[in-house]
Amino acid sequence: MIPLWLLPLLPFAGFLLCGLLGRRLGKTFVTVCGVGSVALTTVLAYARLVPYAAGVFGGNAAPVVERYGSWIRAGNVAVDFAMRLDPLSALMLSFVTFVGLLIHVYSVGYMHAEEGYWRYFSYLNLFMFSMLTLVLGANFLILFVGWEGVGLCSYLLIAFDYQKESSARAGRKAFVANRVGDFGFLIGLFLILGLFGTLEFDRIFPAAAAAPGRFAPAMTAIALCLFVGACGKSAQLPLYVWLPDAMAGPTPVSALIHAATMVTAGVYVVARANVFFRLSPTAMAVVAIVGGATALFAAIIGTAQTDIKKVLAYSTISQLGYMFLACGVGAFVAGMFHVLTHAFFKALLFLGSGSVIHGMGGEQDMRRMGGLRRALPVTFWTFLAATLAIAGIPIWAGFFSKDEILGAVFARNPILWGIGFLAAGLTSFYMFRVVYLTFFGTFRGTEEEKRHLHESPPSMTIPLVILAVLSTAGGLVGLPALLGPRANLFHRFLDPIVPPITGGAALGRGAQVAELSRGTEIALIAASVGIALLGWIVARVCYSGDRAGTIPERFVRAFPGVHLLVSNKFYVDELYEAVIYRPFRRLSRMFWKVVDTLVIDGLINAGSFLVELSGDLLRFFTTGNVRNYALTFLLGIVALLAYLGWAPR
Amino acid sequence: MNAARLIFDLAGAVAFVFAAVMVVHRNPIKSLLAIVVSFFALAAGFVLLSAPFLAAIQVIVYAGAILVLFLFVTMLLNLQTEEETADRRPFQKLFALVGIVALAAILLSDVRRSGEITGTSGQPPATGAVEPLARALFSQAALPFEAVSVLLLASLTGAYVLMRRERSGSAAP
Amino acid sequence: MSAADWVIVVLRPLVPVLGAAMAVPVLTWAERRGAGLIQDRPGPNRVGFFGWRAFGLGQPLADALKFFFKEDITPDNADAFLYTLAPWIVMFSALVGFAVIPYGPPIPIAGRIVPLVGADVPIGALFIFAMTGLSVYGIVLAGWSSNNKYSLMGGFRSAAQVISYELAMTTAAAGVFLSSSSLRLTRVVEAQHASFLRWNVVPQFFGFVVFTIAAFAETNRVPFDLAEADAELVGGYHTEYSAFKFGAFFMAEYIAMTVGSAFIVTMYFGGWSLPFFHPTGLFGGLVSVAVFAAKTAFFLLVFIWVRWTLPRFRYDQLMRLGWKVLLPLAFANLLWTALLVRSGVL
Amino acid sequence: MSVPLTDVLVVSVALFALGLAGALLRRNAITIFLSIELMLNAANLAIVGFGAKVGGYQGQIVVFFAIVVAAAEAAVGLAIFVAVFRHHETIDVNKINLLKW
Repeated sequence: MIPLWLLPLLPFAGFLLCGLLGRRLGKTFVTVCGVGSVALTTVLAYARLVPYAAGVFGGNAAPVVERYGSWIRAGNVAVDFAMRLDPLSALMLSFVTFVGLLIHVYSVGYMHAEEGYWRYFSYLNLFMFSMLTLVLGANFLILFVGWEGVGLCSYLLIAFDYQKESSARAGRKAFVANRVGDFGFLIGLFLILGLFGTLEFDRIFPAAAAAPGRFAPAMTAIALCLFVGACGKSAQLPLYVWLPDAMAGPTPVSALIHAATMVTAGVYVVARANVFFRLSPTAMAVVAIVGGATALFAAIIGTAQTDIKKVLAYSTISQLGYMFLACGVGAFVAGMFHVLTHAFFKALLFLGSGSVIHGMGGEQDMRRMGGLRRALPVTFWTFLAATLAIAGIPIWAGFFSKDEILGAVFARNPILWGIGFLAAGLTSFYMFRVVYLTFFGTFRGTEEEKRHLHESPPSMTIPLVILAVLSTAGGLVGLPALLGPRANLFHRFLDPIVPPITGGAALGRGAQVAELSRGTEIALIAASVGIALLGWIVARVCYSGDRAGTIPERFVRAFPGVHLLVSNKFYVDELYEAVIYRPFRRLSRMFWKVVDTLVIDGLINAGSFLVELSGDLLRFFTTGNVRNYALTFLLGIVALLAYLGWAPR
Repeated sequence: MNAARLIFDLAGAVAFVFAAVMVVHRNPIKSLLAIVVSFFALAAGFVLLSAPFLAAIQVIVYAGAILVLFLFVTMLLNLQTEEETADRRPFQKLFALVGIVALAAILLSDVRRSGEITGTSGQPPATGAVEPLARALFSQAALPFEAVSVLLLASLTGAYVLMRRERSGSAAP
Repeated sequence: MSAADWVIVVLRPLVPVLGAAMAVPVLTWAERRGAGLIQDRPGPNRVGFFGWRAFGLGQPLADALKFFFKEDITPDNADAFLYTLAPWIVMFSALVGFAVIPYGPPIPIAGRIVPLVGADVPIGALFIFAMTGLSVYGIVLAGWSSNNKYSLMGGFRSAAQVISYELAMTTAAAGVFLSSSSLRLTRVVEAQHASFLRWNVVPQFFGFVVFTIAAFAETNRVPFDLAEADAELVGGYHTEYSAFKFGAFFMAEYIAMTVGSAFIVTMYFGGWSLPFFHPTGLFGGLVSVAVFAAKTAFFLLVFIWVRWTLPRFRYDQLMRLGWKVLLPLAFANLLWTALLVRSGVL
Repeated sequence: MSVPLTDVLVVSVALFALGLAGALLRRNAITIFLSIELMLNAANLAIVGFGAKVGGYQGQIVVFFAIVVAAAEAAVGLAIFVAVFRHHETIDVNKINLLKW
């Protein structure tokens, strides 16, 4: 039996080796250590996972908790070093290690010319350590350690090119936005600690589930606090602003951290704490509304971006919105399913875009691309597979997960479904827009770029192919319920830990996921397939063929305001700047100039002035003449004796 | 008026007179000799207070060693009569005199109450017996005795270091 | 107290002091004759009494007359008061030491038991140390007040020497006090009464050696006469002195010799006592005094013998001997004595 | 036959006042030092007087240690004087103000 602690510690060892020795020992060493540690982790993780999954399907889904010792023992509060393997963490573990490994391999090719190769891999390994800690932690504190660790790695990797001002700014922005979320998360943890006296999953969740009446009032606060943290980490409204900027980091980082793994940590936490969320209809509603709004909002912005990675970033935000939408209507399993499929196709999209950028020599603007499918065939076909998956075309992975979410949402609230439905169409549109702009038509870049165009090395294309296969076939683990009650392996795996919502106890109006009729379900599937195809066709019309680009141009001319608004991302950054940054800055300035300089410094200066003044006065007694000193001494003694003599005894 | 008191008062008077000479005399060597006499008188006073050992120590250590050292240094530095320089701090004298008079007055006013003191710790010392003193010194006060021996060593070293630059014939006592 | 008592009280210290003073002329003669003997020359042998030469015994009287009648010079820039005071300090400190040395056993006189000691004070030995220590003042002041650099240097040398050797001397003496468990000199003598083996010179031979050498040094005599080393300092502290003031220094030296000898005898050679011979009564007392005088005389002869035999130390040799040889030896002796006392041998 | 404590204390106070006067009014460092020694002796006298009145040897032991400490103090103090004199060619305390600001 492989101990769970070994899984995070292997990448940590890789981090130490690469970070401390990598610079001197060269790239081969870094490659071996950085990739090898993650490969070993993956192998060991699967060696542990496969028997466990078999056990779960065999009906034994009891979580495994390994305790290694005590961390905090203070009064009633107790926190252990403990790791937990249950279906939820097993799911996360499976794709975090696997996708992580693929991206490590991909990075070997992508980063080969990079100066900070050793630094990159040490950060990446540290990220793997943190992510595995987050996933495997058996209590909220261990989880929080991983949570902060991935935040740190995210910051380090976004600002990897730290000599570039924009990268450094983006890193800072990500860090600060995450701080806001983490603050809420931390308050949530304190509330849990105050309420339960512990942070262990296997004690708080059963306790909350056992006495819903007792804990329900506090649950709204706890759940919303946790959700604030999730919003920061998973880039939801209103804290999403950091994720588009995070594209300043290397593309494999975007794939790994800002698409496949870290940003889904928020969804993971919500699913992990599903017991809490279920107890609070308010929190659930907030989650659903925020998720839906984000999904649509980000999709709209995505349609007007010209930077290939920015499109993908908004796409990620939008898809994360879907996941929260699912969680918000109680379809936690569907949300996690989307996490899984999204991990495959979004990682693939990013890696594909990375391959494109690699081939273009660093160019990211789609307006300067075009017709790349002949130069980059593997990239094109894999990218296309991922696009089909995200667009929700049947057979591909995204279809199953998105369809399940939309079905669940429809059962809960048709308005939310409408939002999700619209977002699905937009997703299909902007993704095919990317495909057409990038791979079809004629090349719009410079001659030099054209000569430079080349397919990526095998270390990059092999992960692409593997991910393409998974994006295509990965959805089969979650076949729709209408193919039979036991067809959905995914539900069978996760239901023990995230039981489906039955009855209307928790949800306000008694809406129930499983109660859709077959007819409604088929209709919903047809509708979502239809809107996906519609988006594809619109994109085809707008961006392909002889008249490519004329329709969007006409649209822009007709509605200049809309275009301006969307292409400038609804001016959210500017809004934040005006509403938050500037007042905050002014306040800080006030604190600096008035409170600090005048009041605090003034007090200190006044104190020192008093000391100086008294020193100036007293130094007349410091004559340097011992007889004067002796005289002072004598007068003091006389005074003392006089006091003692006259004082009442 | 018994004989011991008479002799003591006489010795006290001698001590006082020569101490006054010491304070007043402008020649440091004469001052020094005056205080030697004063200390001799004090030693006589010690004898009358049943402390003959202290009297001997007073003469041997104070007069015989410490003041010889003073004499040495005074001669070594060849200090002559104190020259008259204008005192820049005229209040020094005034305040000093006031302070001294006040202190003496306070102390003398307390001397009147000295009769309240009565013997508490057993037998008064047998006149002149040195043995019990030695016994007390080396048993009760053994620790301070060792401590002052360390102090002496330290001061010896300190004095040596301070004086080292020049080879003078003097050695610390 | 009757008149007889008063007489006895006054006479008890006066007898030894006067005795010591009277011994001075004889000593000066003995010294010269001894020097002559050692250096194989006659020495003073002419001055006699009315034609009777008497081995030159008249010489001291002639010298005394000479001191009285020579011109008494006080240098112009000397500090007249201190210059005059100095020799008498030396004289006083030498003489007064005798007041506490027991020179005989208690004897019956006129129905009273009179102890033959000037004053049997409990700190007798310390008294002698205190008084001999005082002689430093005389010498230093003489040197300083003469306003003569040779004098001053002599004074300094003397002071440093006396202070240095006093340490070794008192430390050696501490062994004696340890074995007799008293500072009272009559007790010291009584403790050595029993046998020759109890004479302190036997168990504390090195103490005796240290004590004797230190006593020599205290008297500023050859080989420790650096304070007046005539080859280097003309005459040291008494360069400027003449006539009777010089005579005072001269006499003080011999008195100090006598006190030193008597002190050595008291400390290490049983004082007035003779083992196995304990005469009693007035006669016994007188015999004891004679024994004491004889022992003292022997050491006086040793003083003279050493003076005319050994060369003078160099100053650094003197200091090295005092601090690096005698003082450690004295401490070793003290430890040894403590061991003996602890083990019950003494 | 004993000395009354009052006499002892009066002598002690008188000597102490004299020493104080010397320490405060004289300018020669040696004289000042001597005055301090005088004050020390005045205190010693008072302690011995109290000791004789109270009985026991405590007072004498205290004074014994006081004298030893005085010896140490004198050795170091005089060494300082010599060192100061080497630098300043004087030990007039009015001319030595090393402790000045």
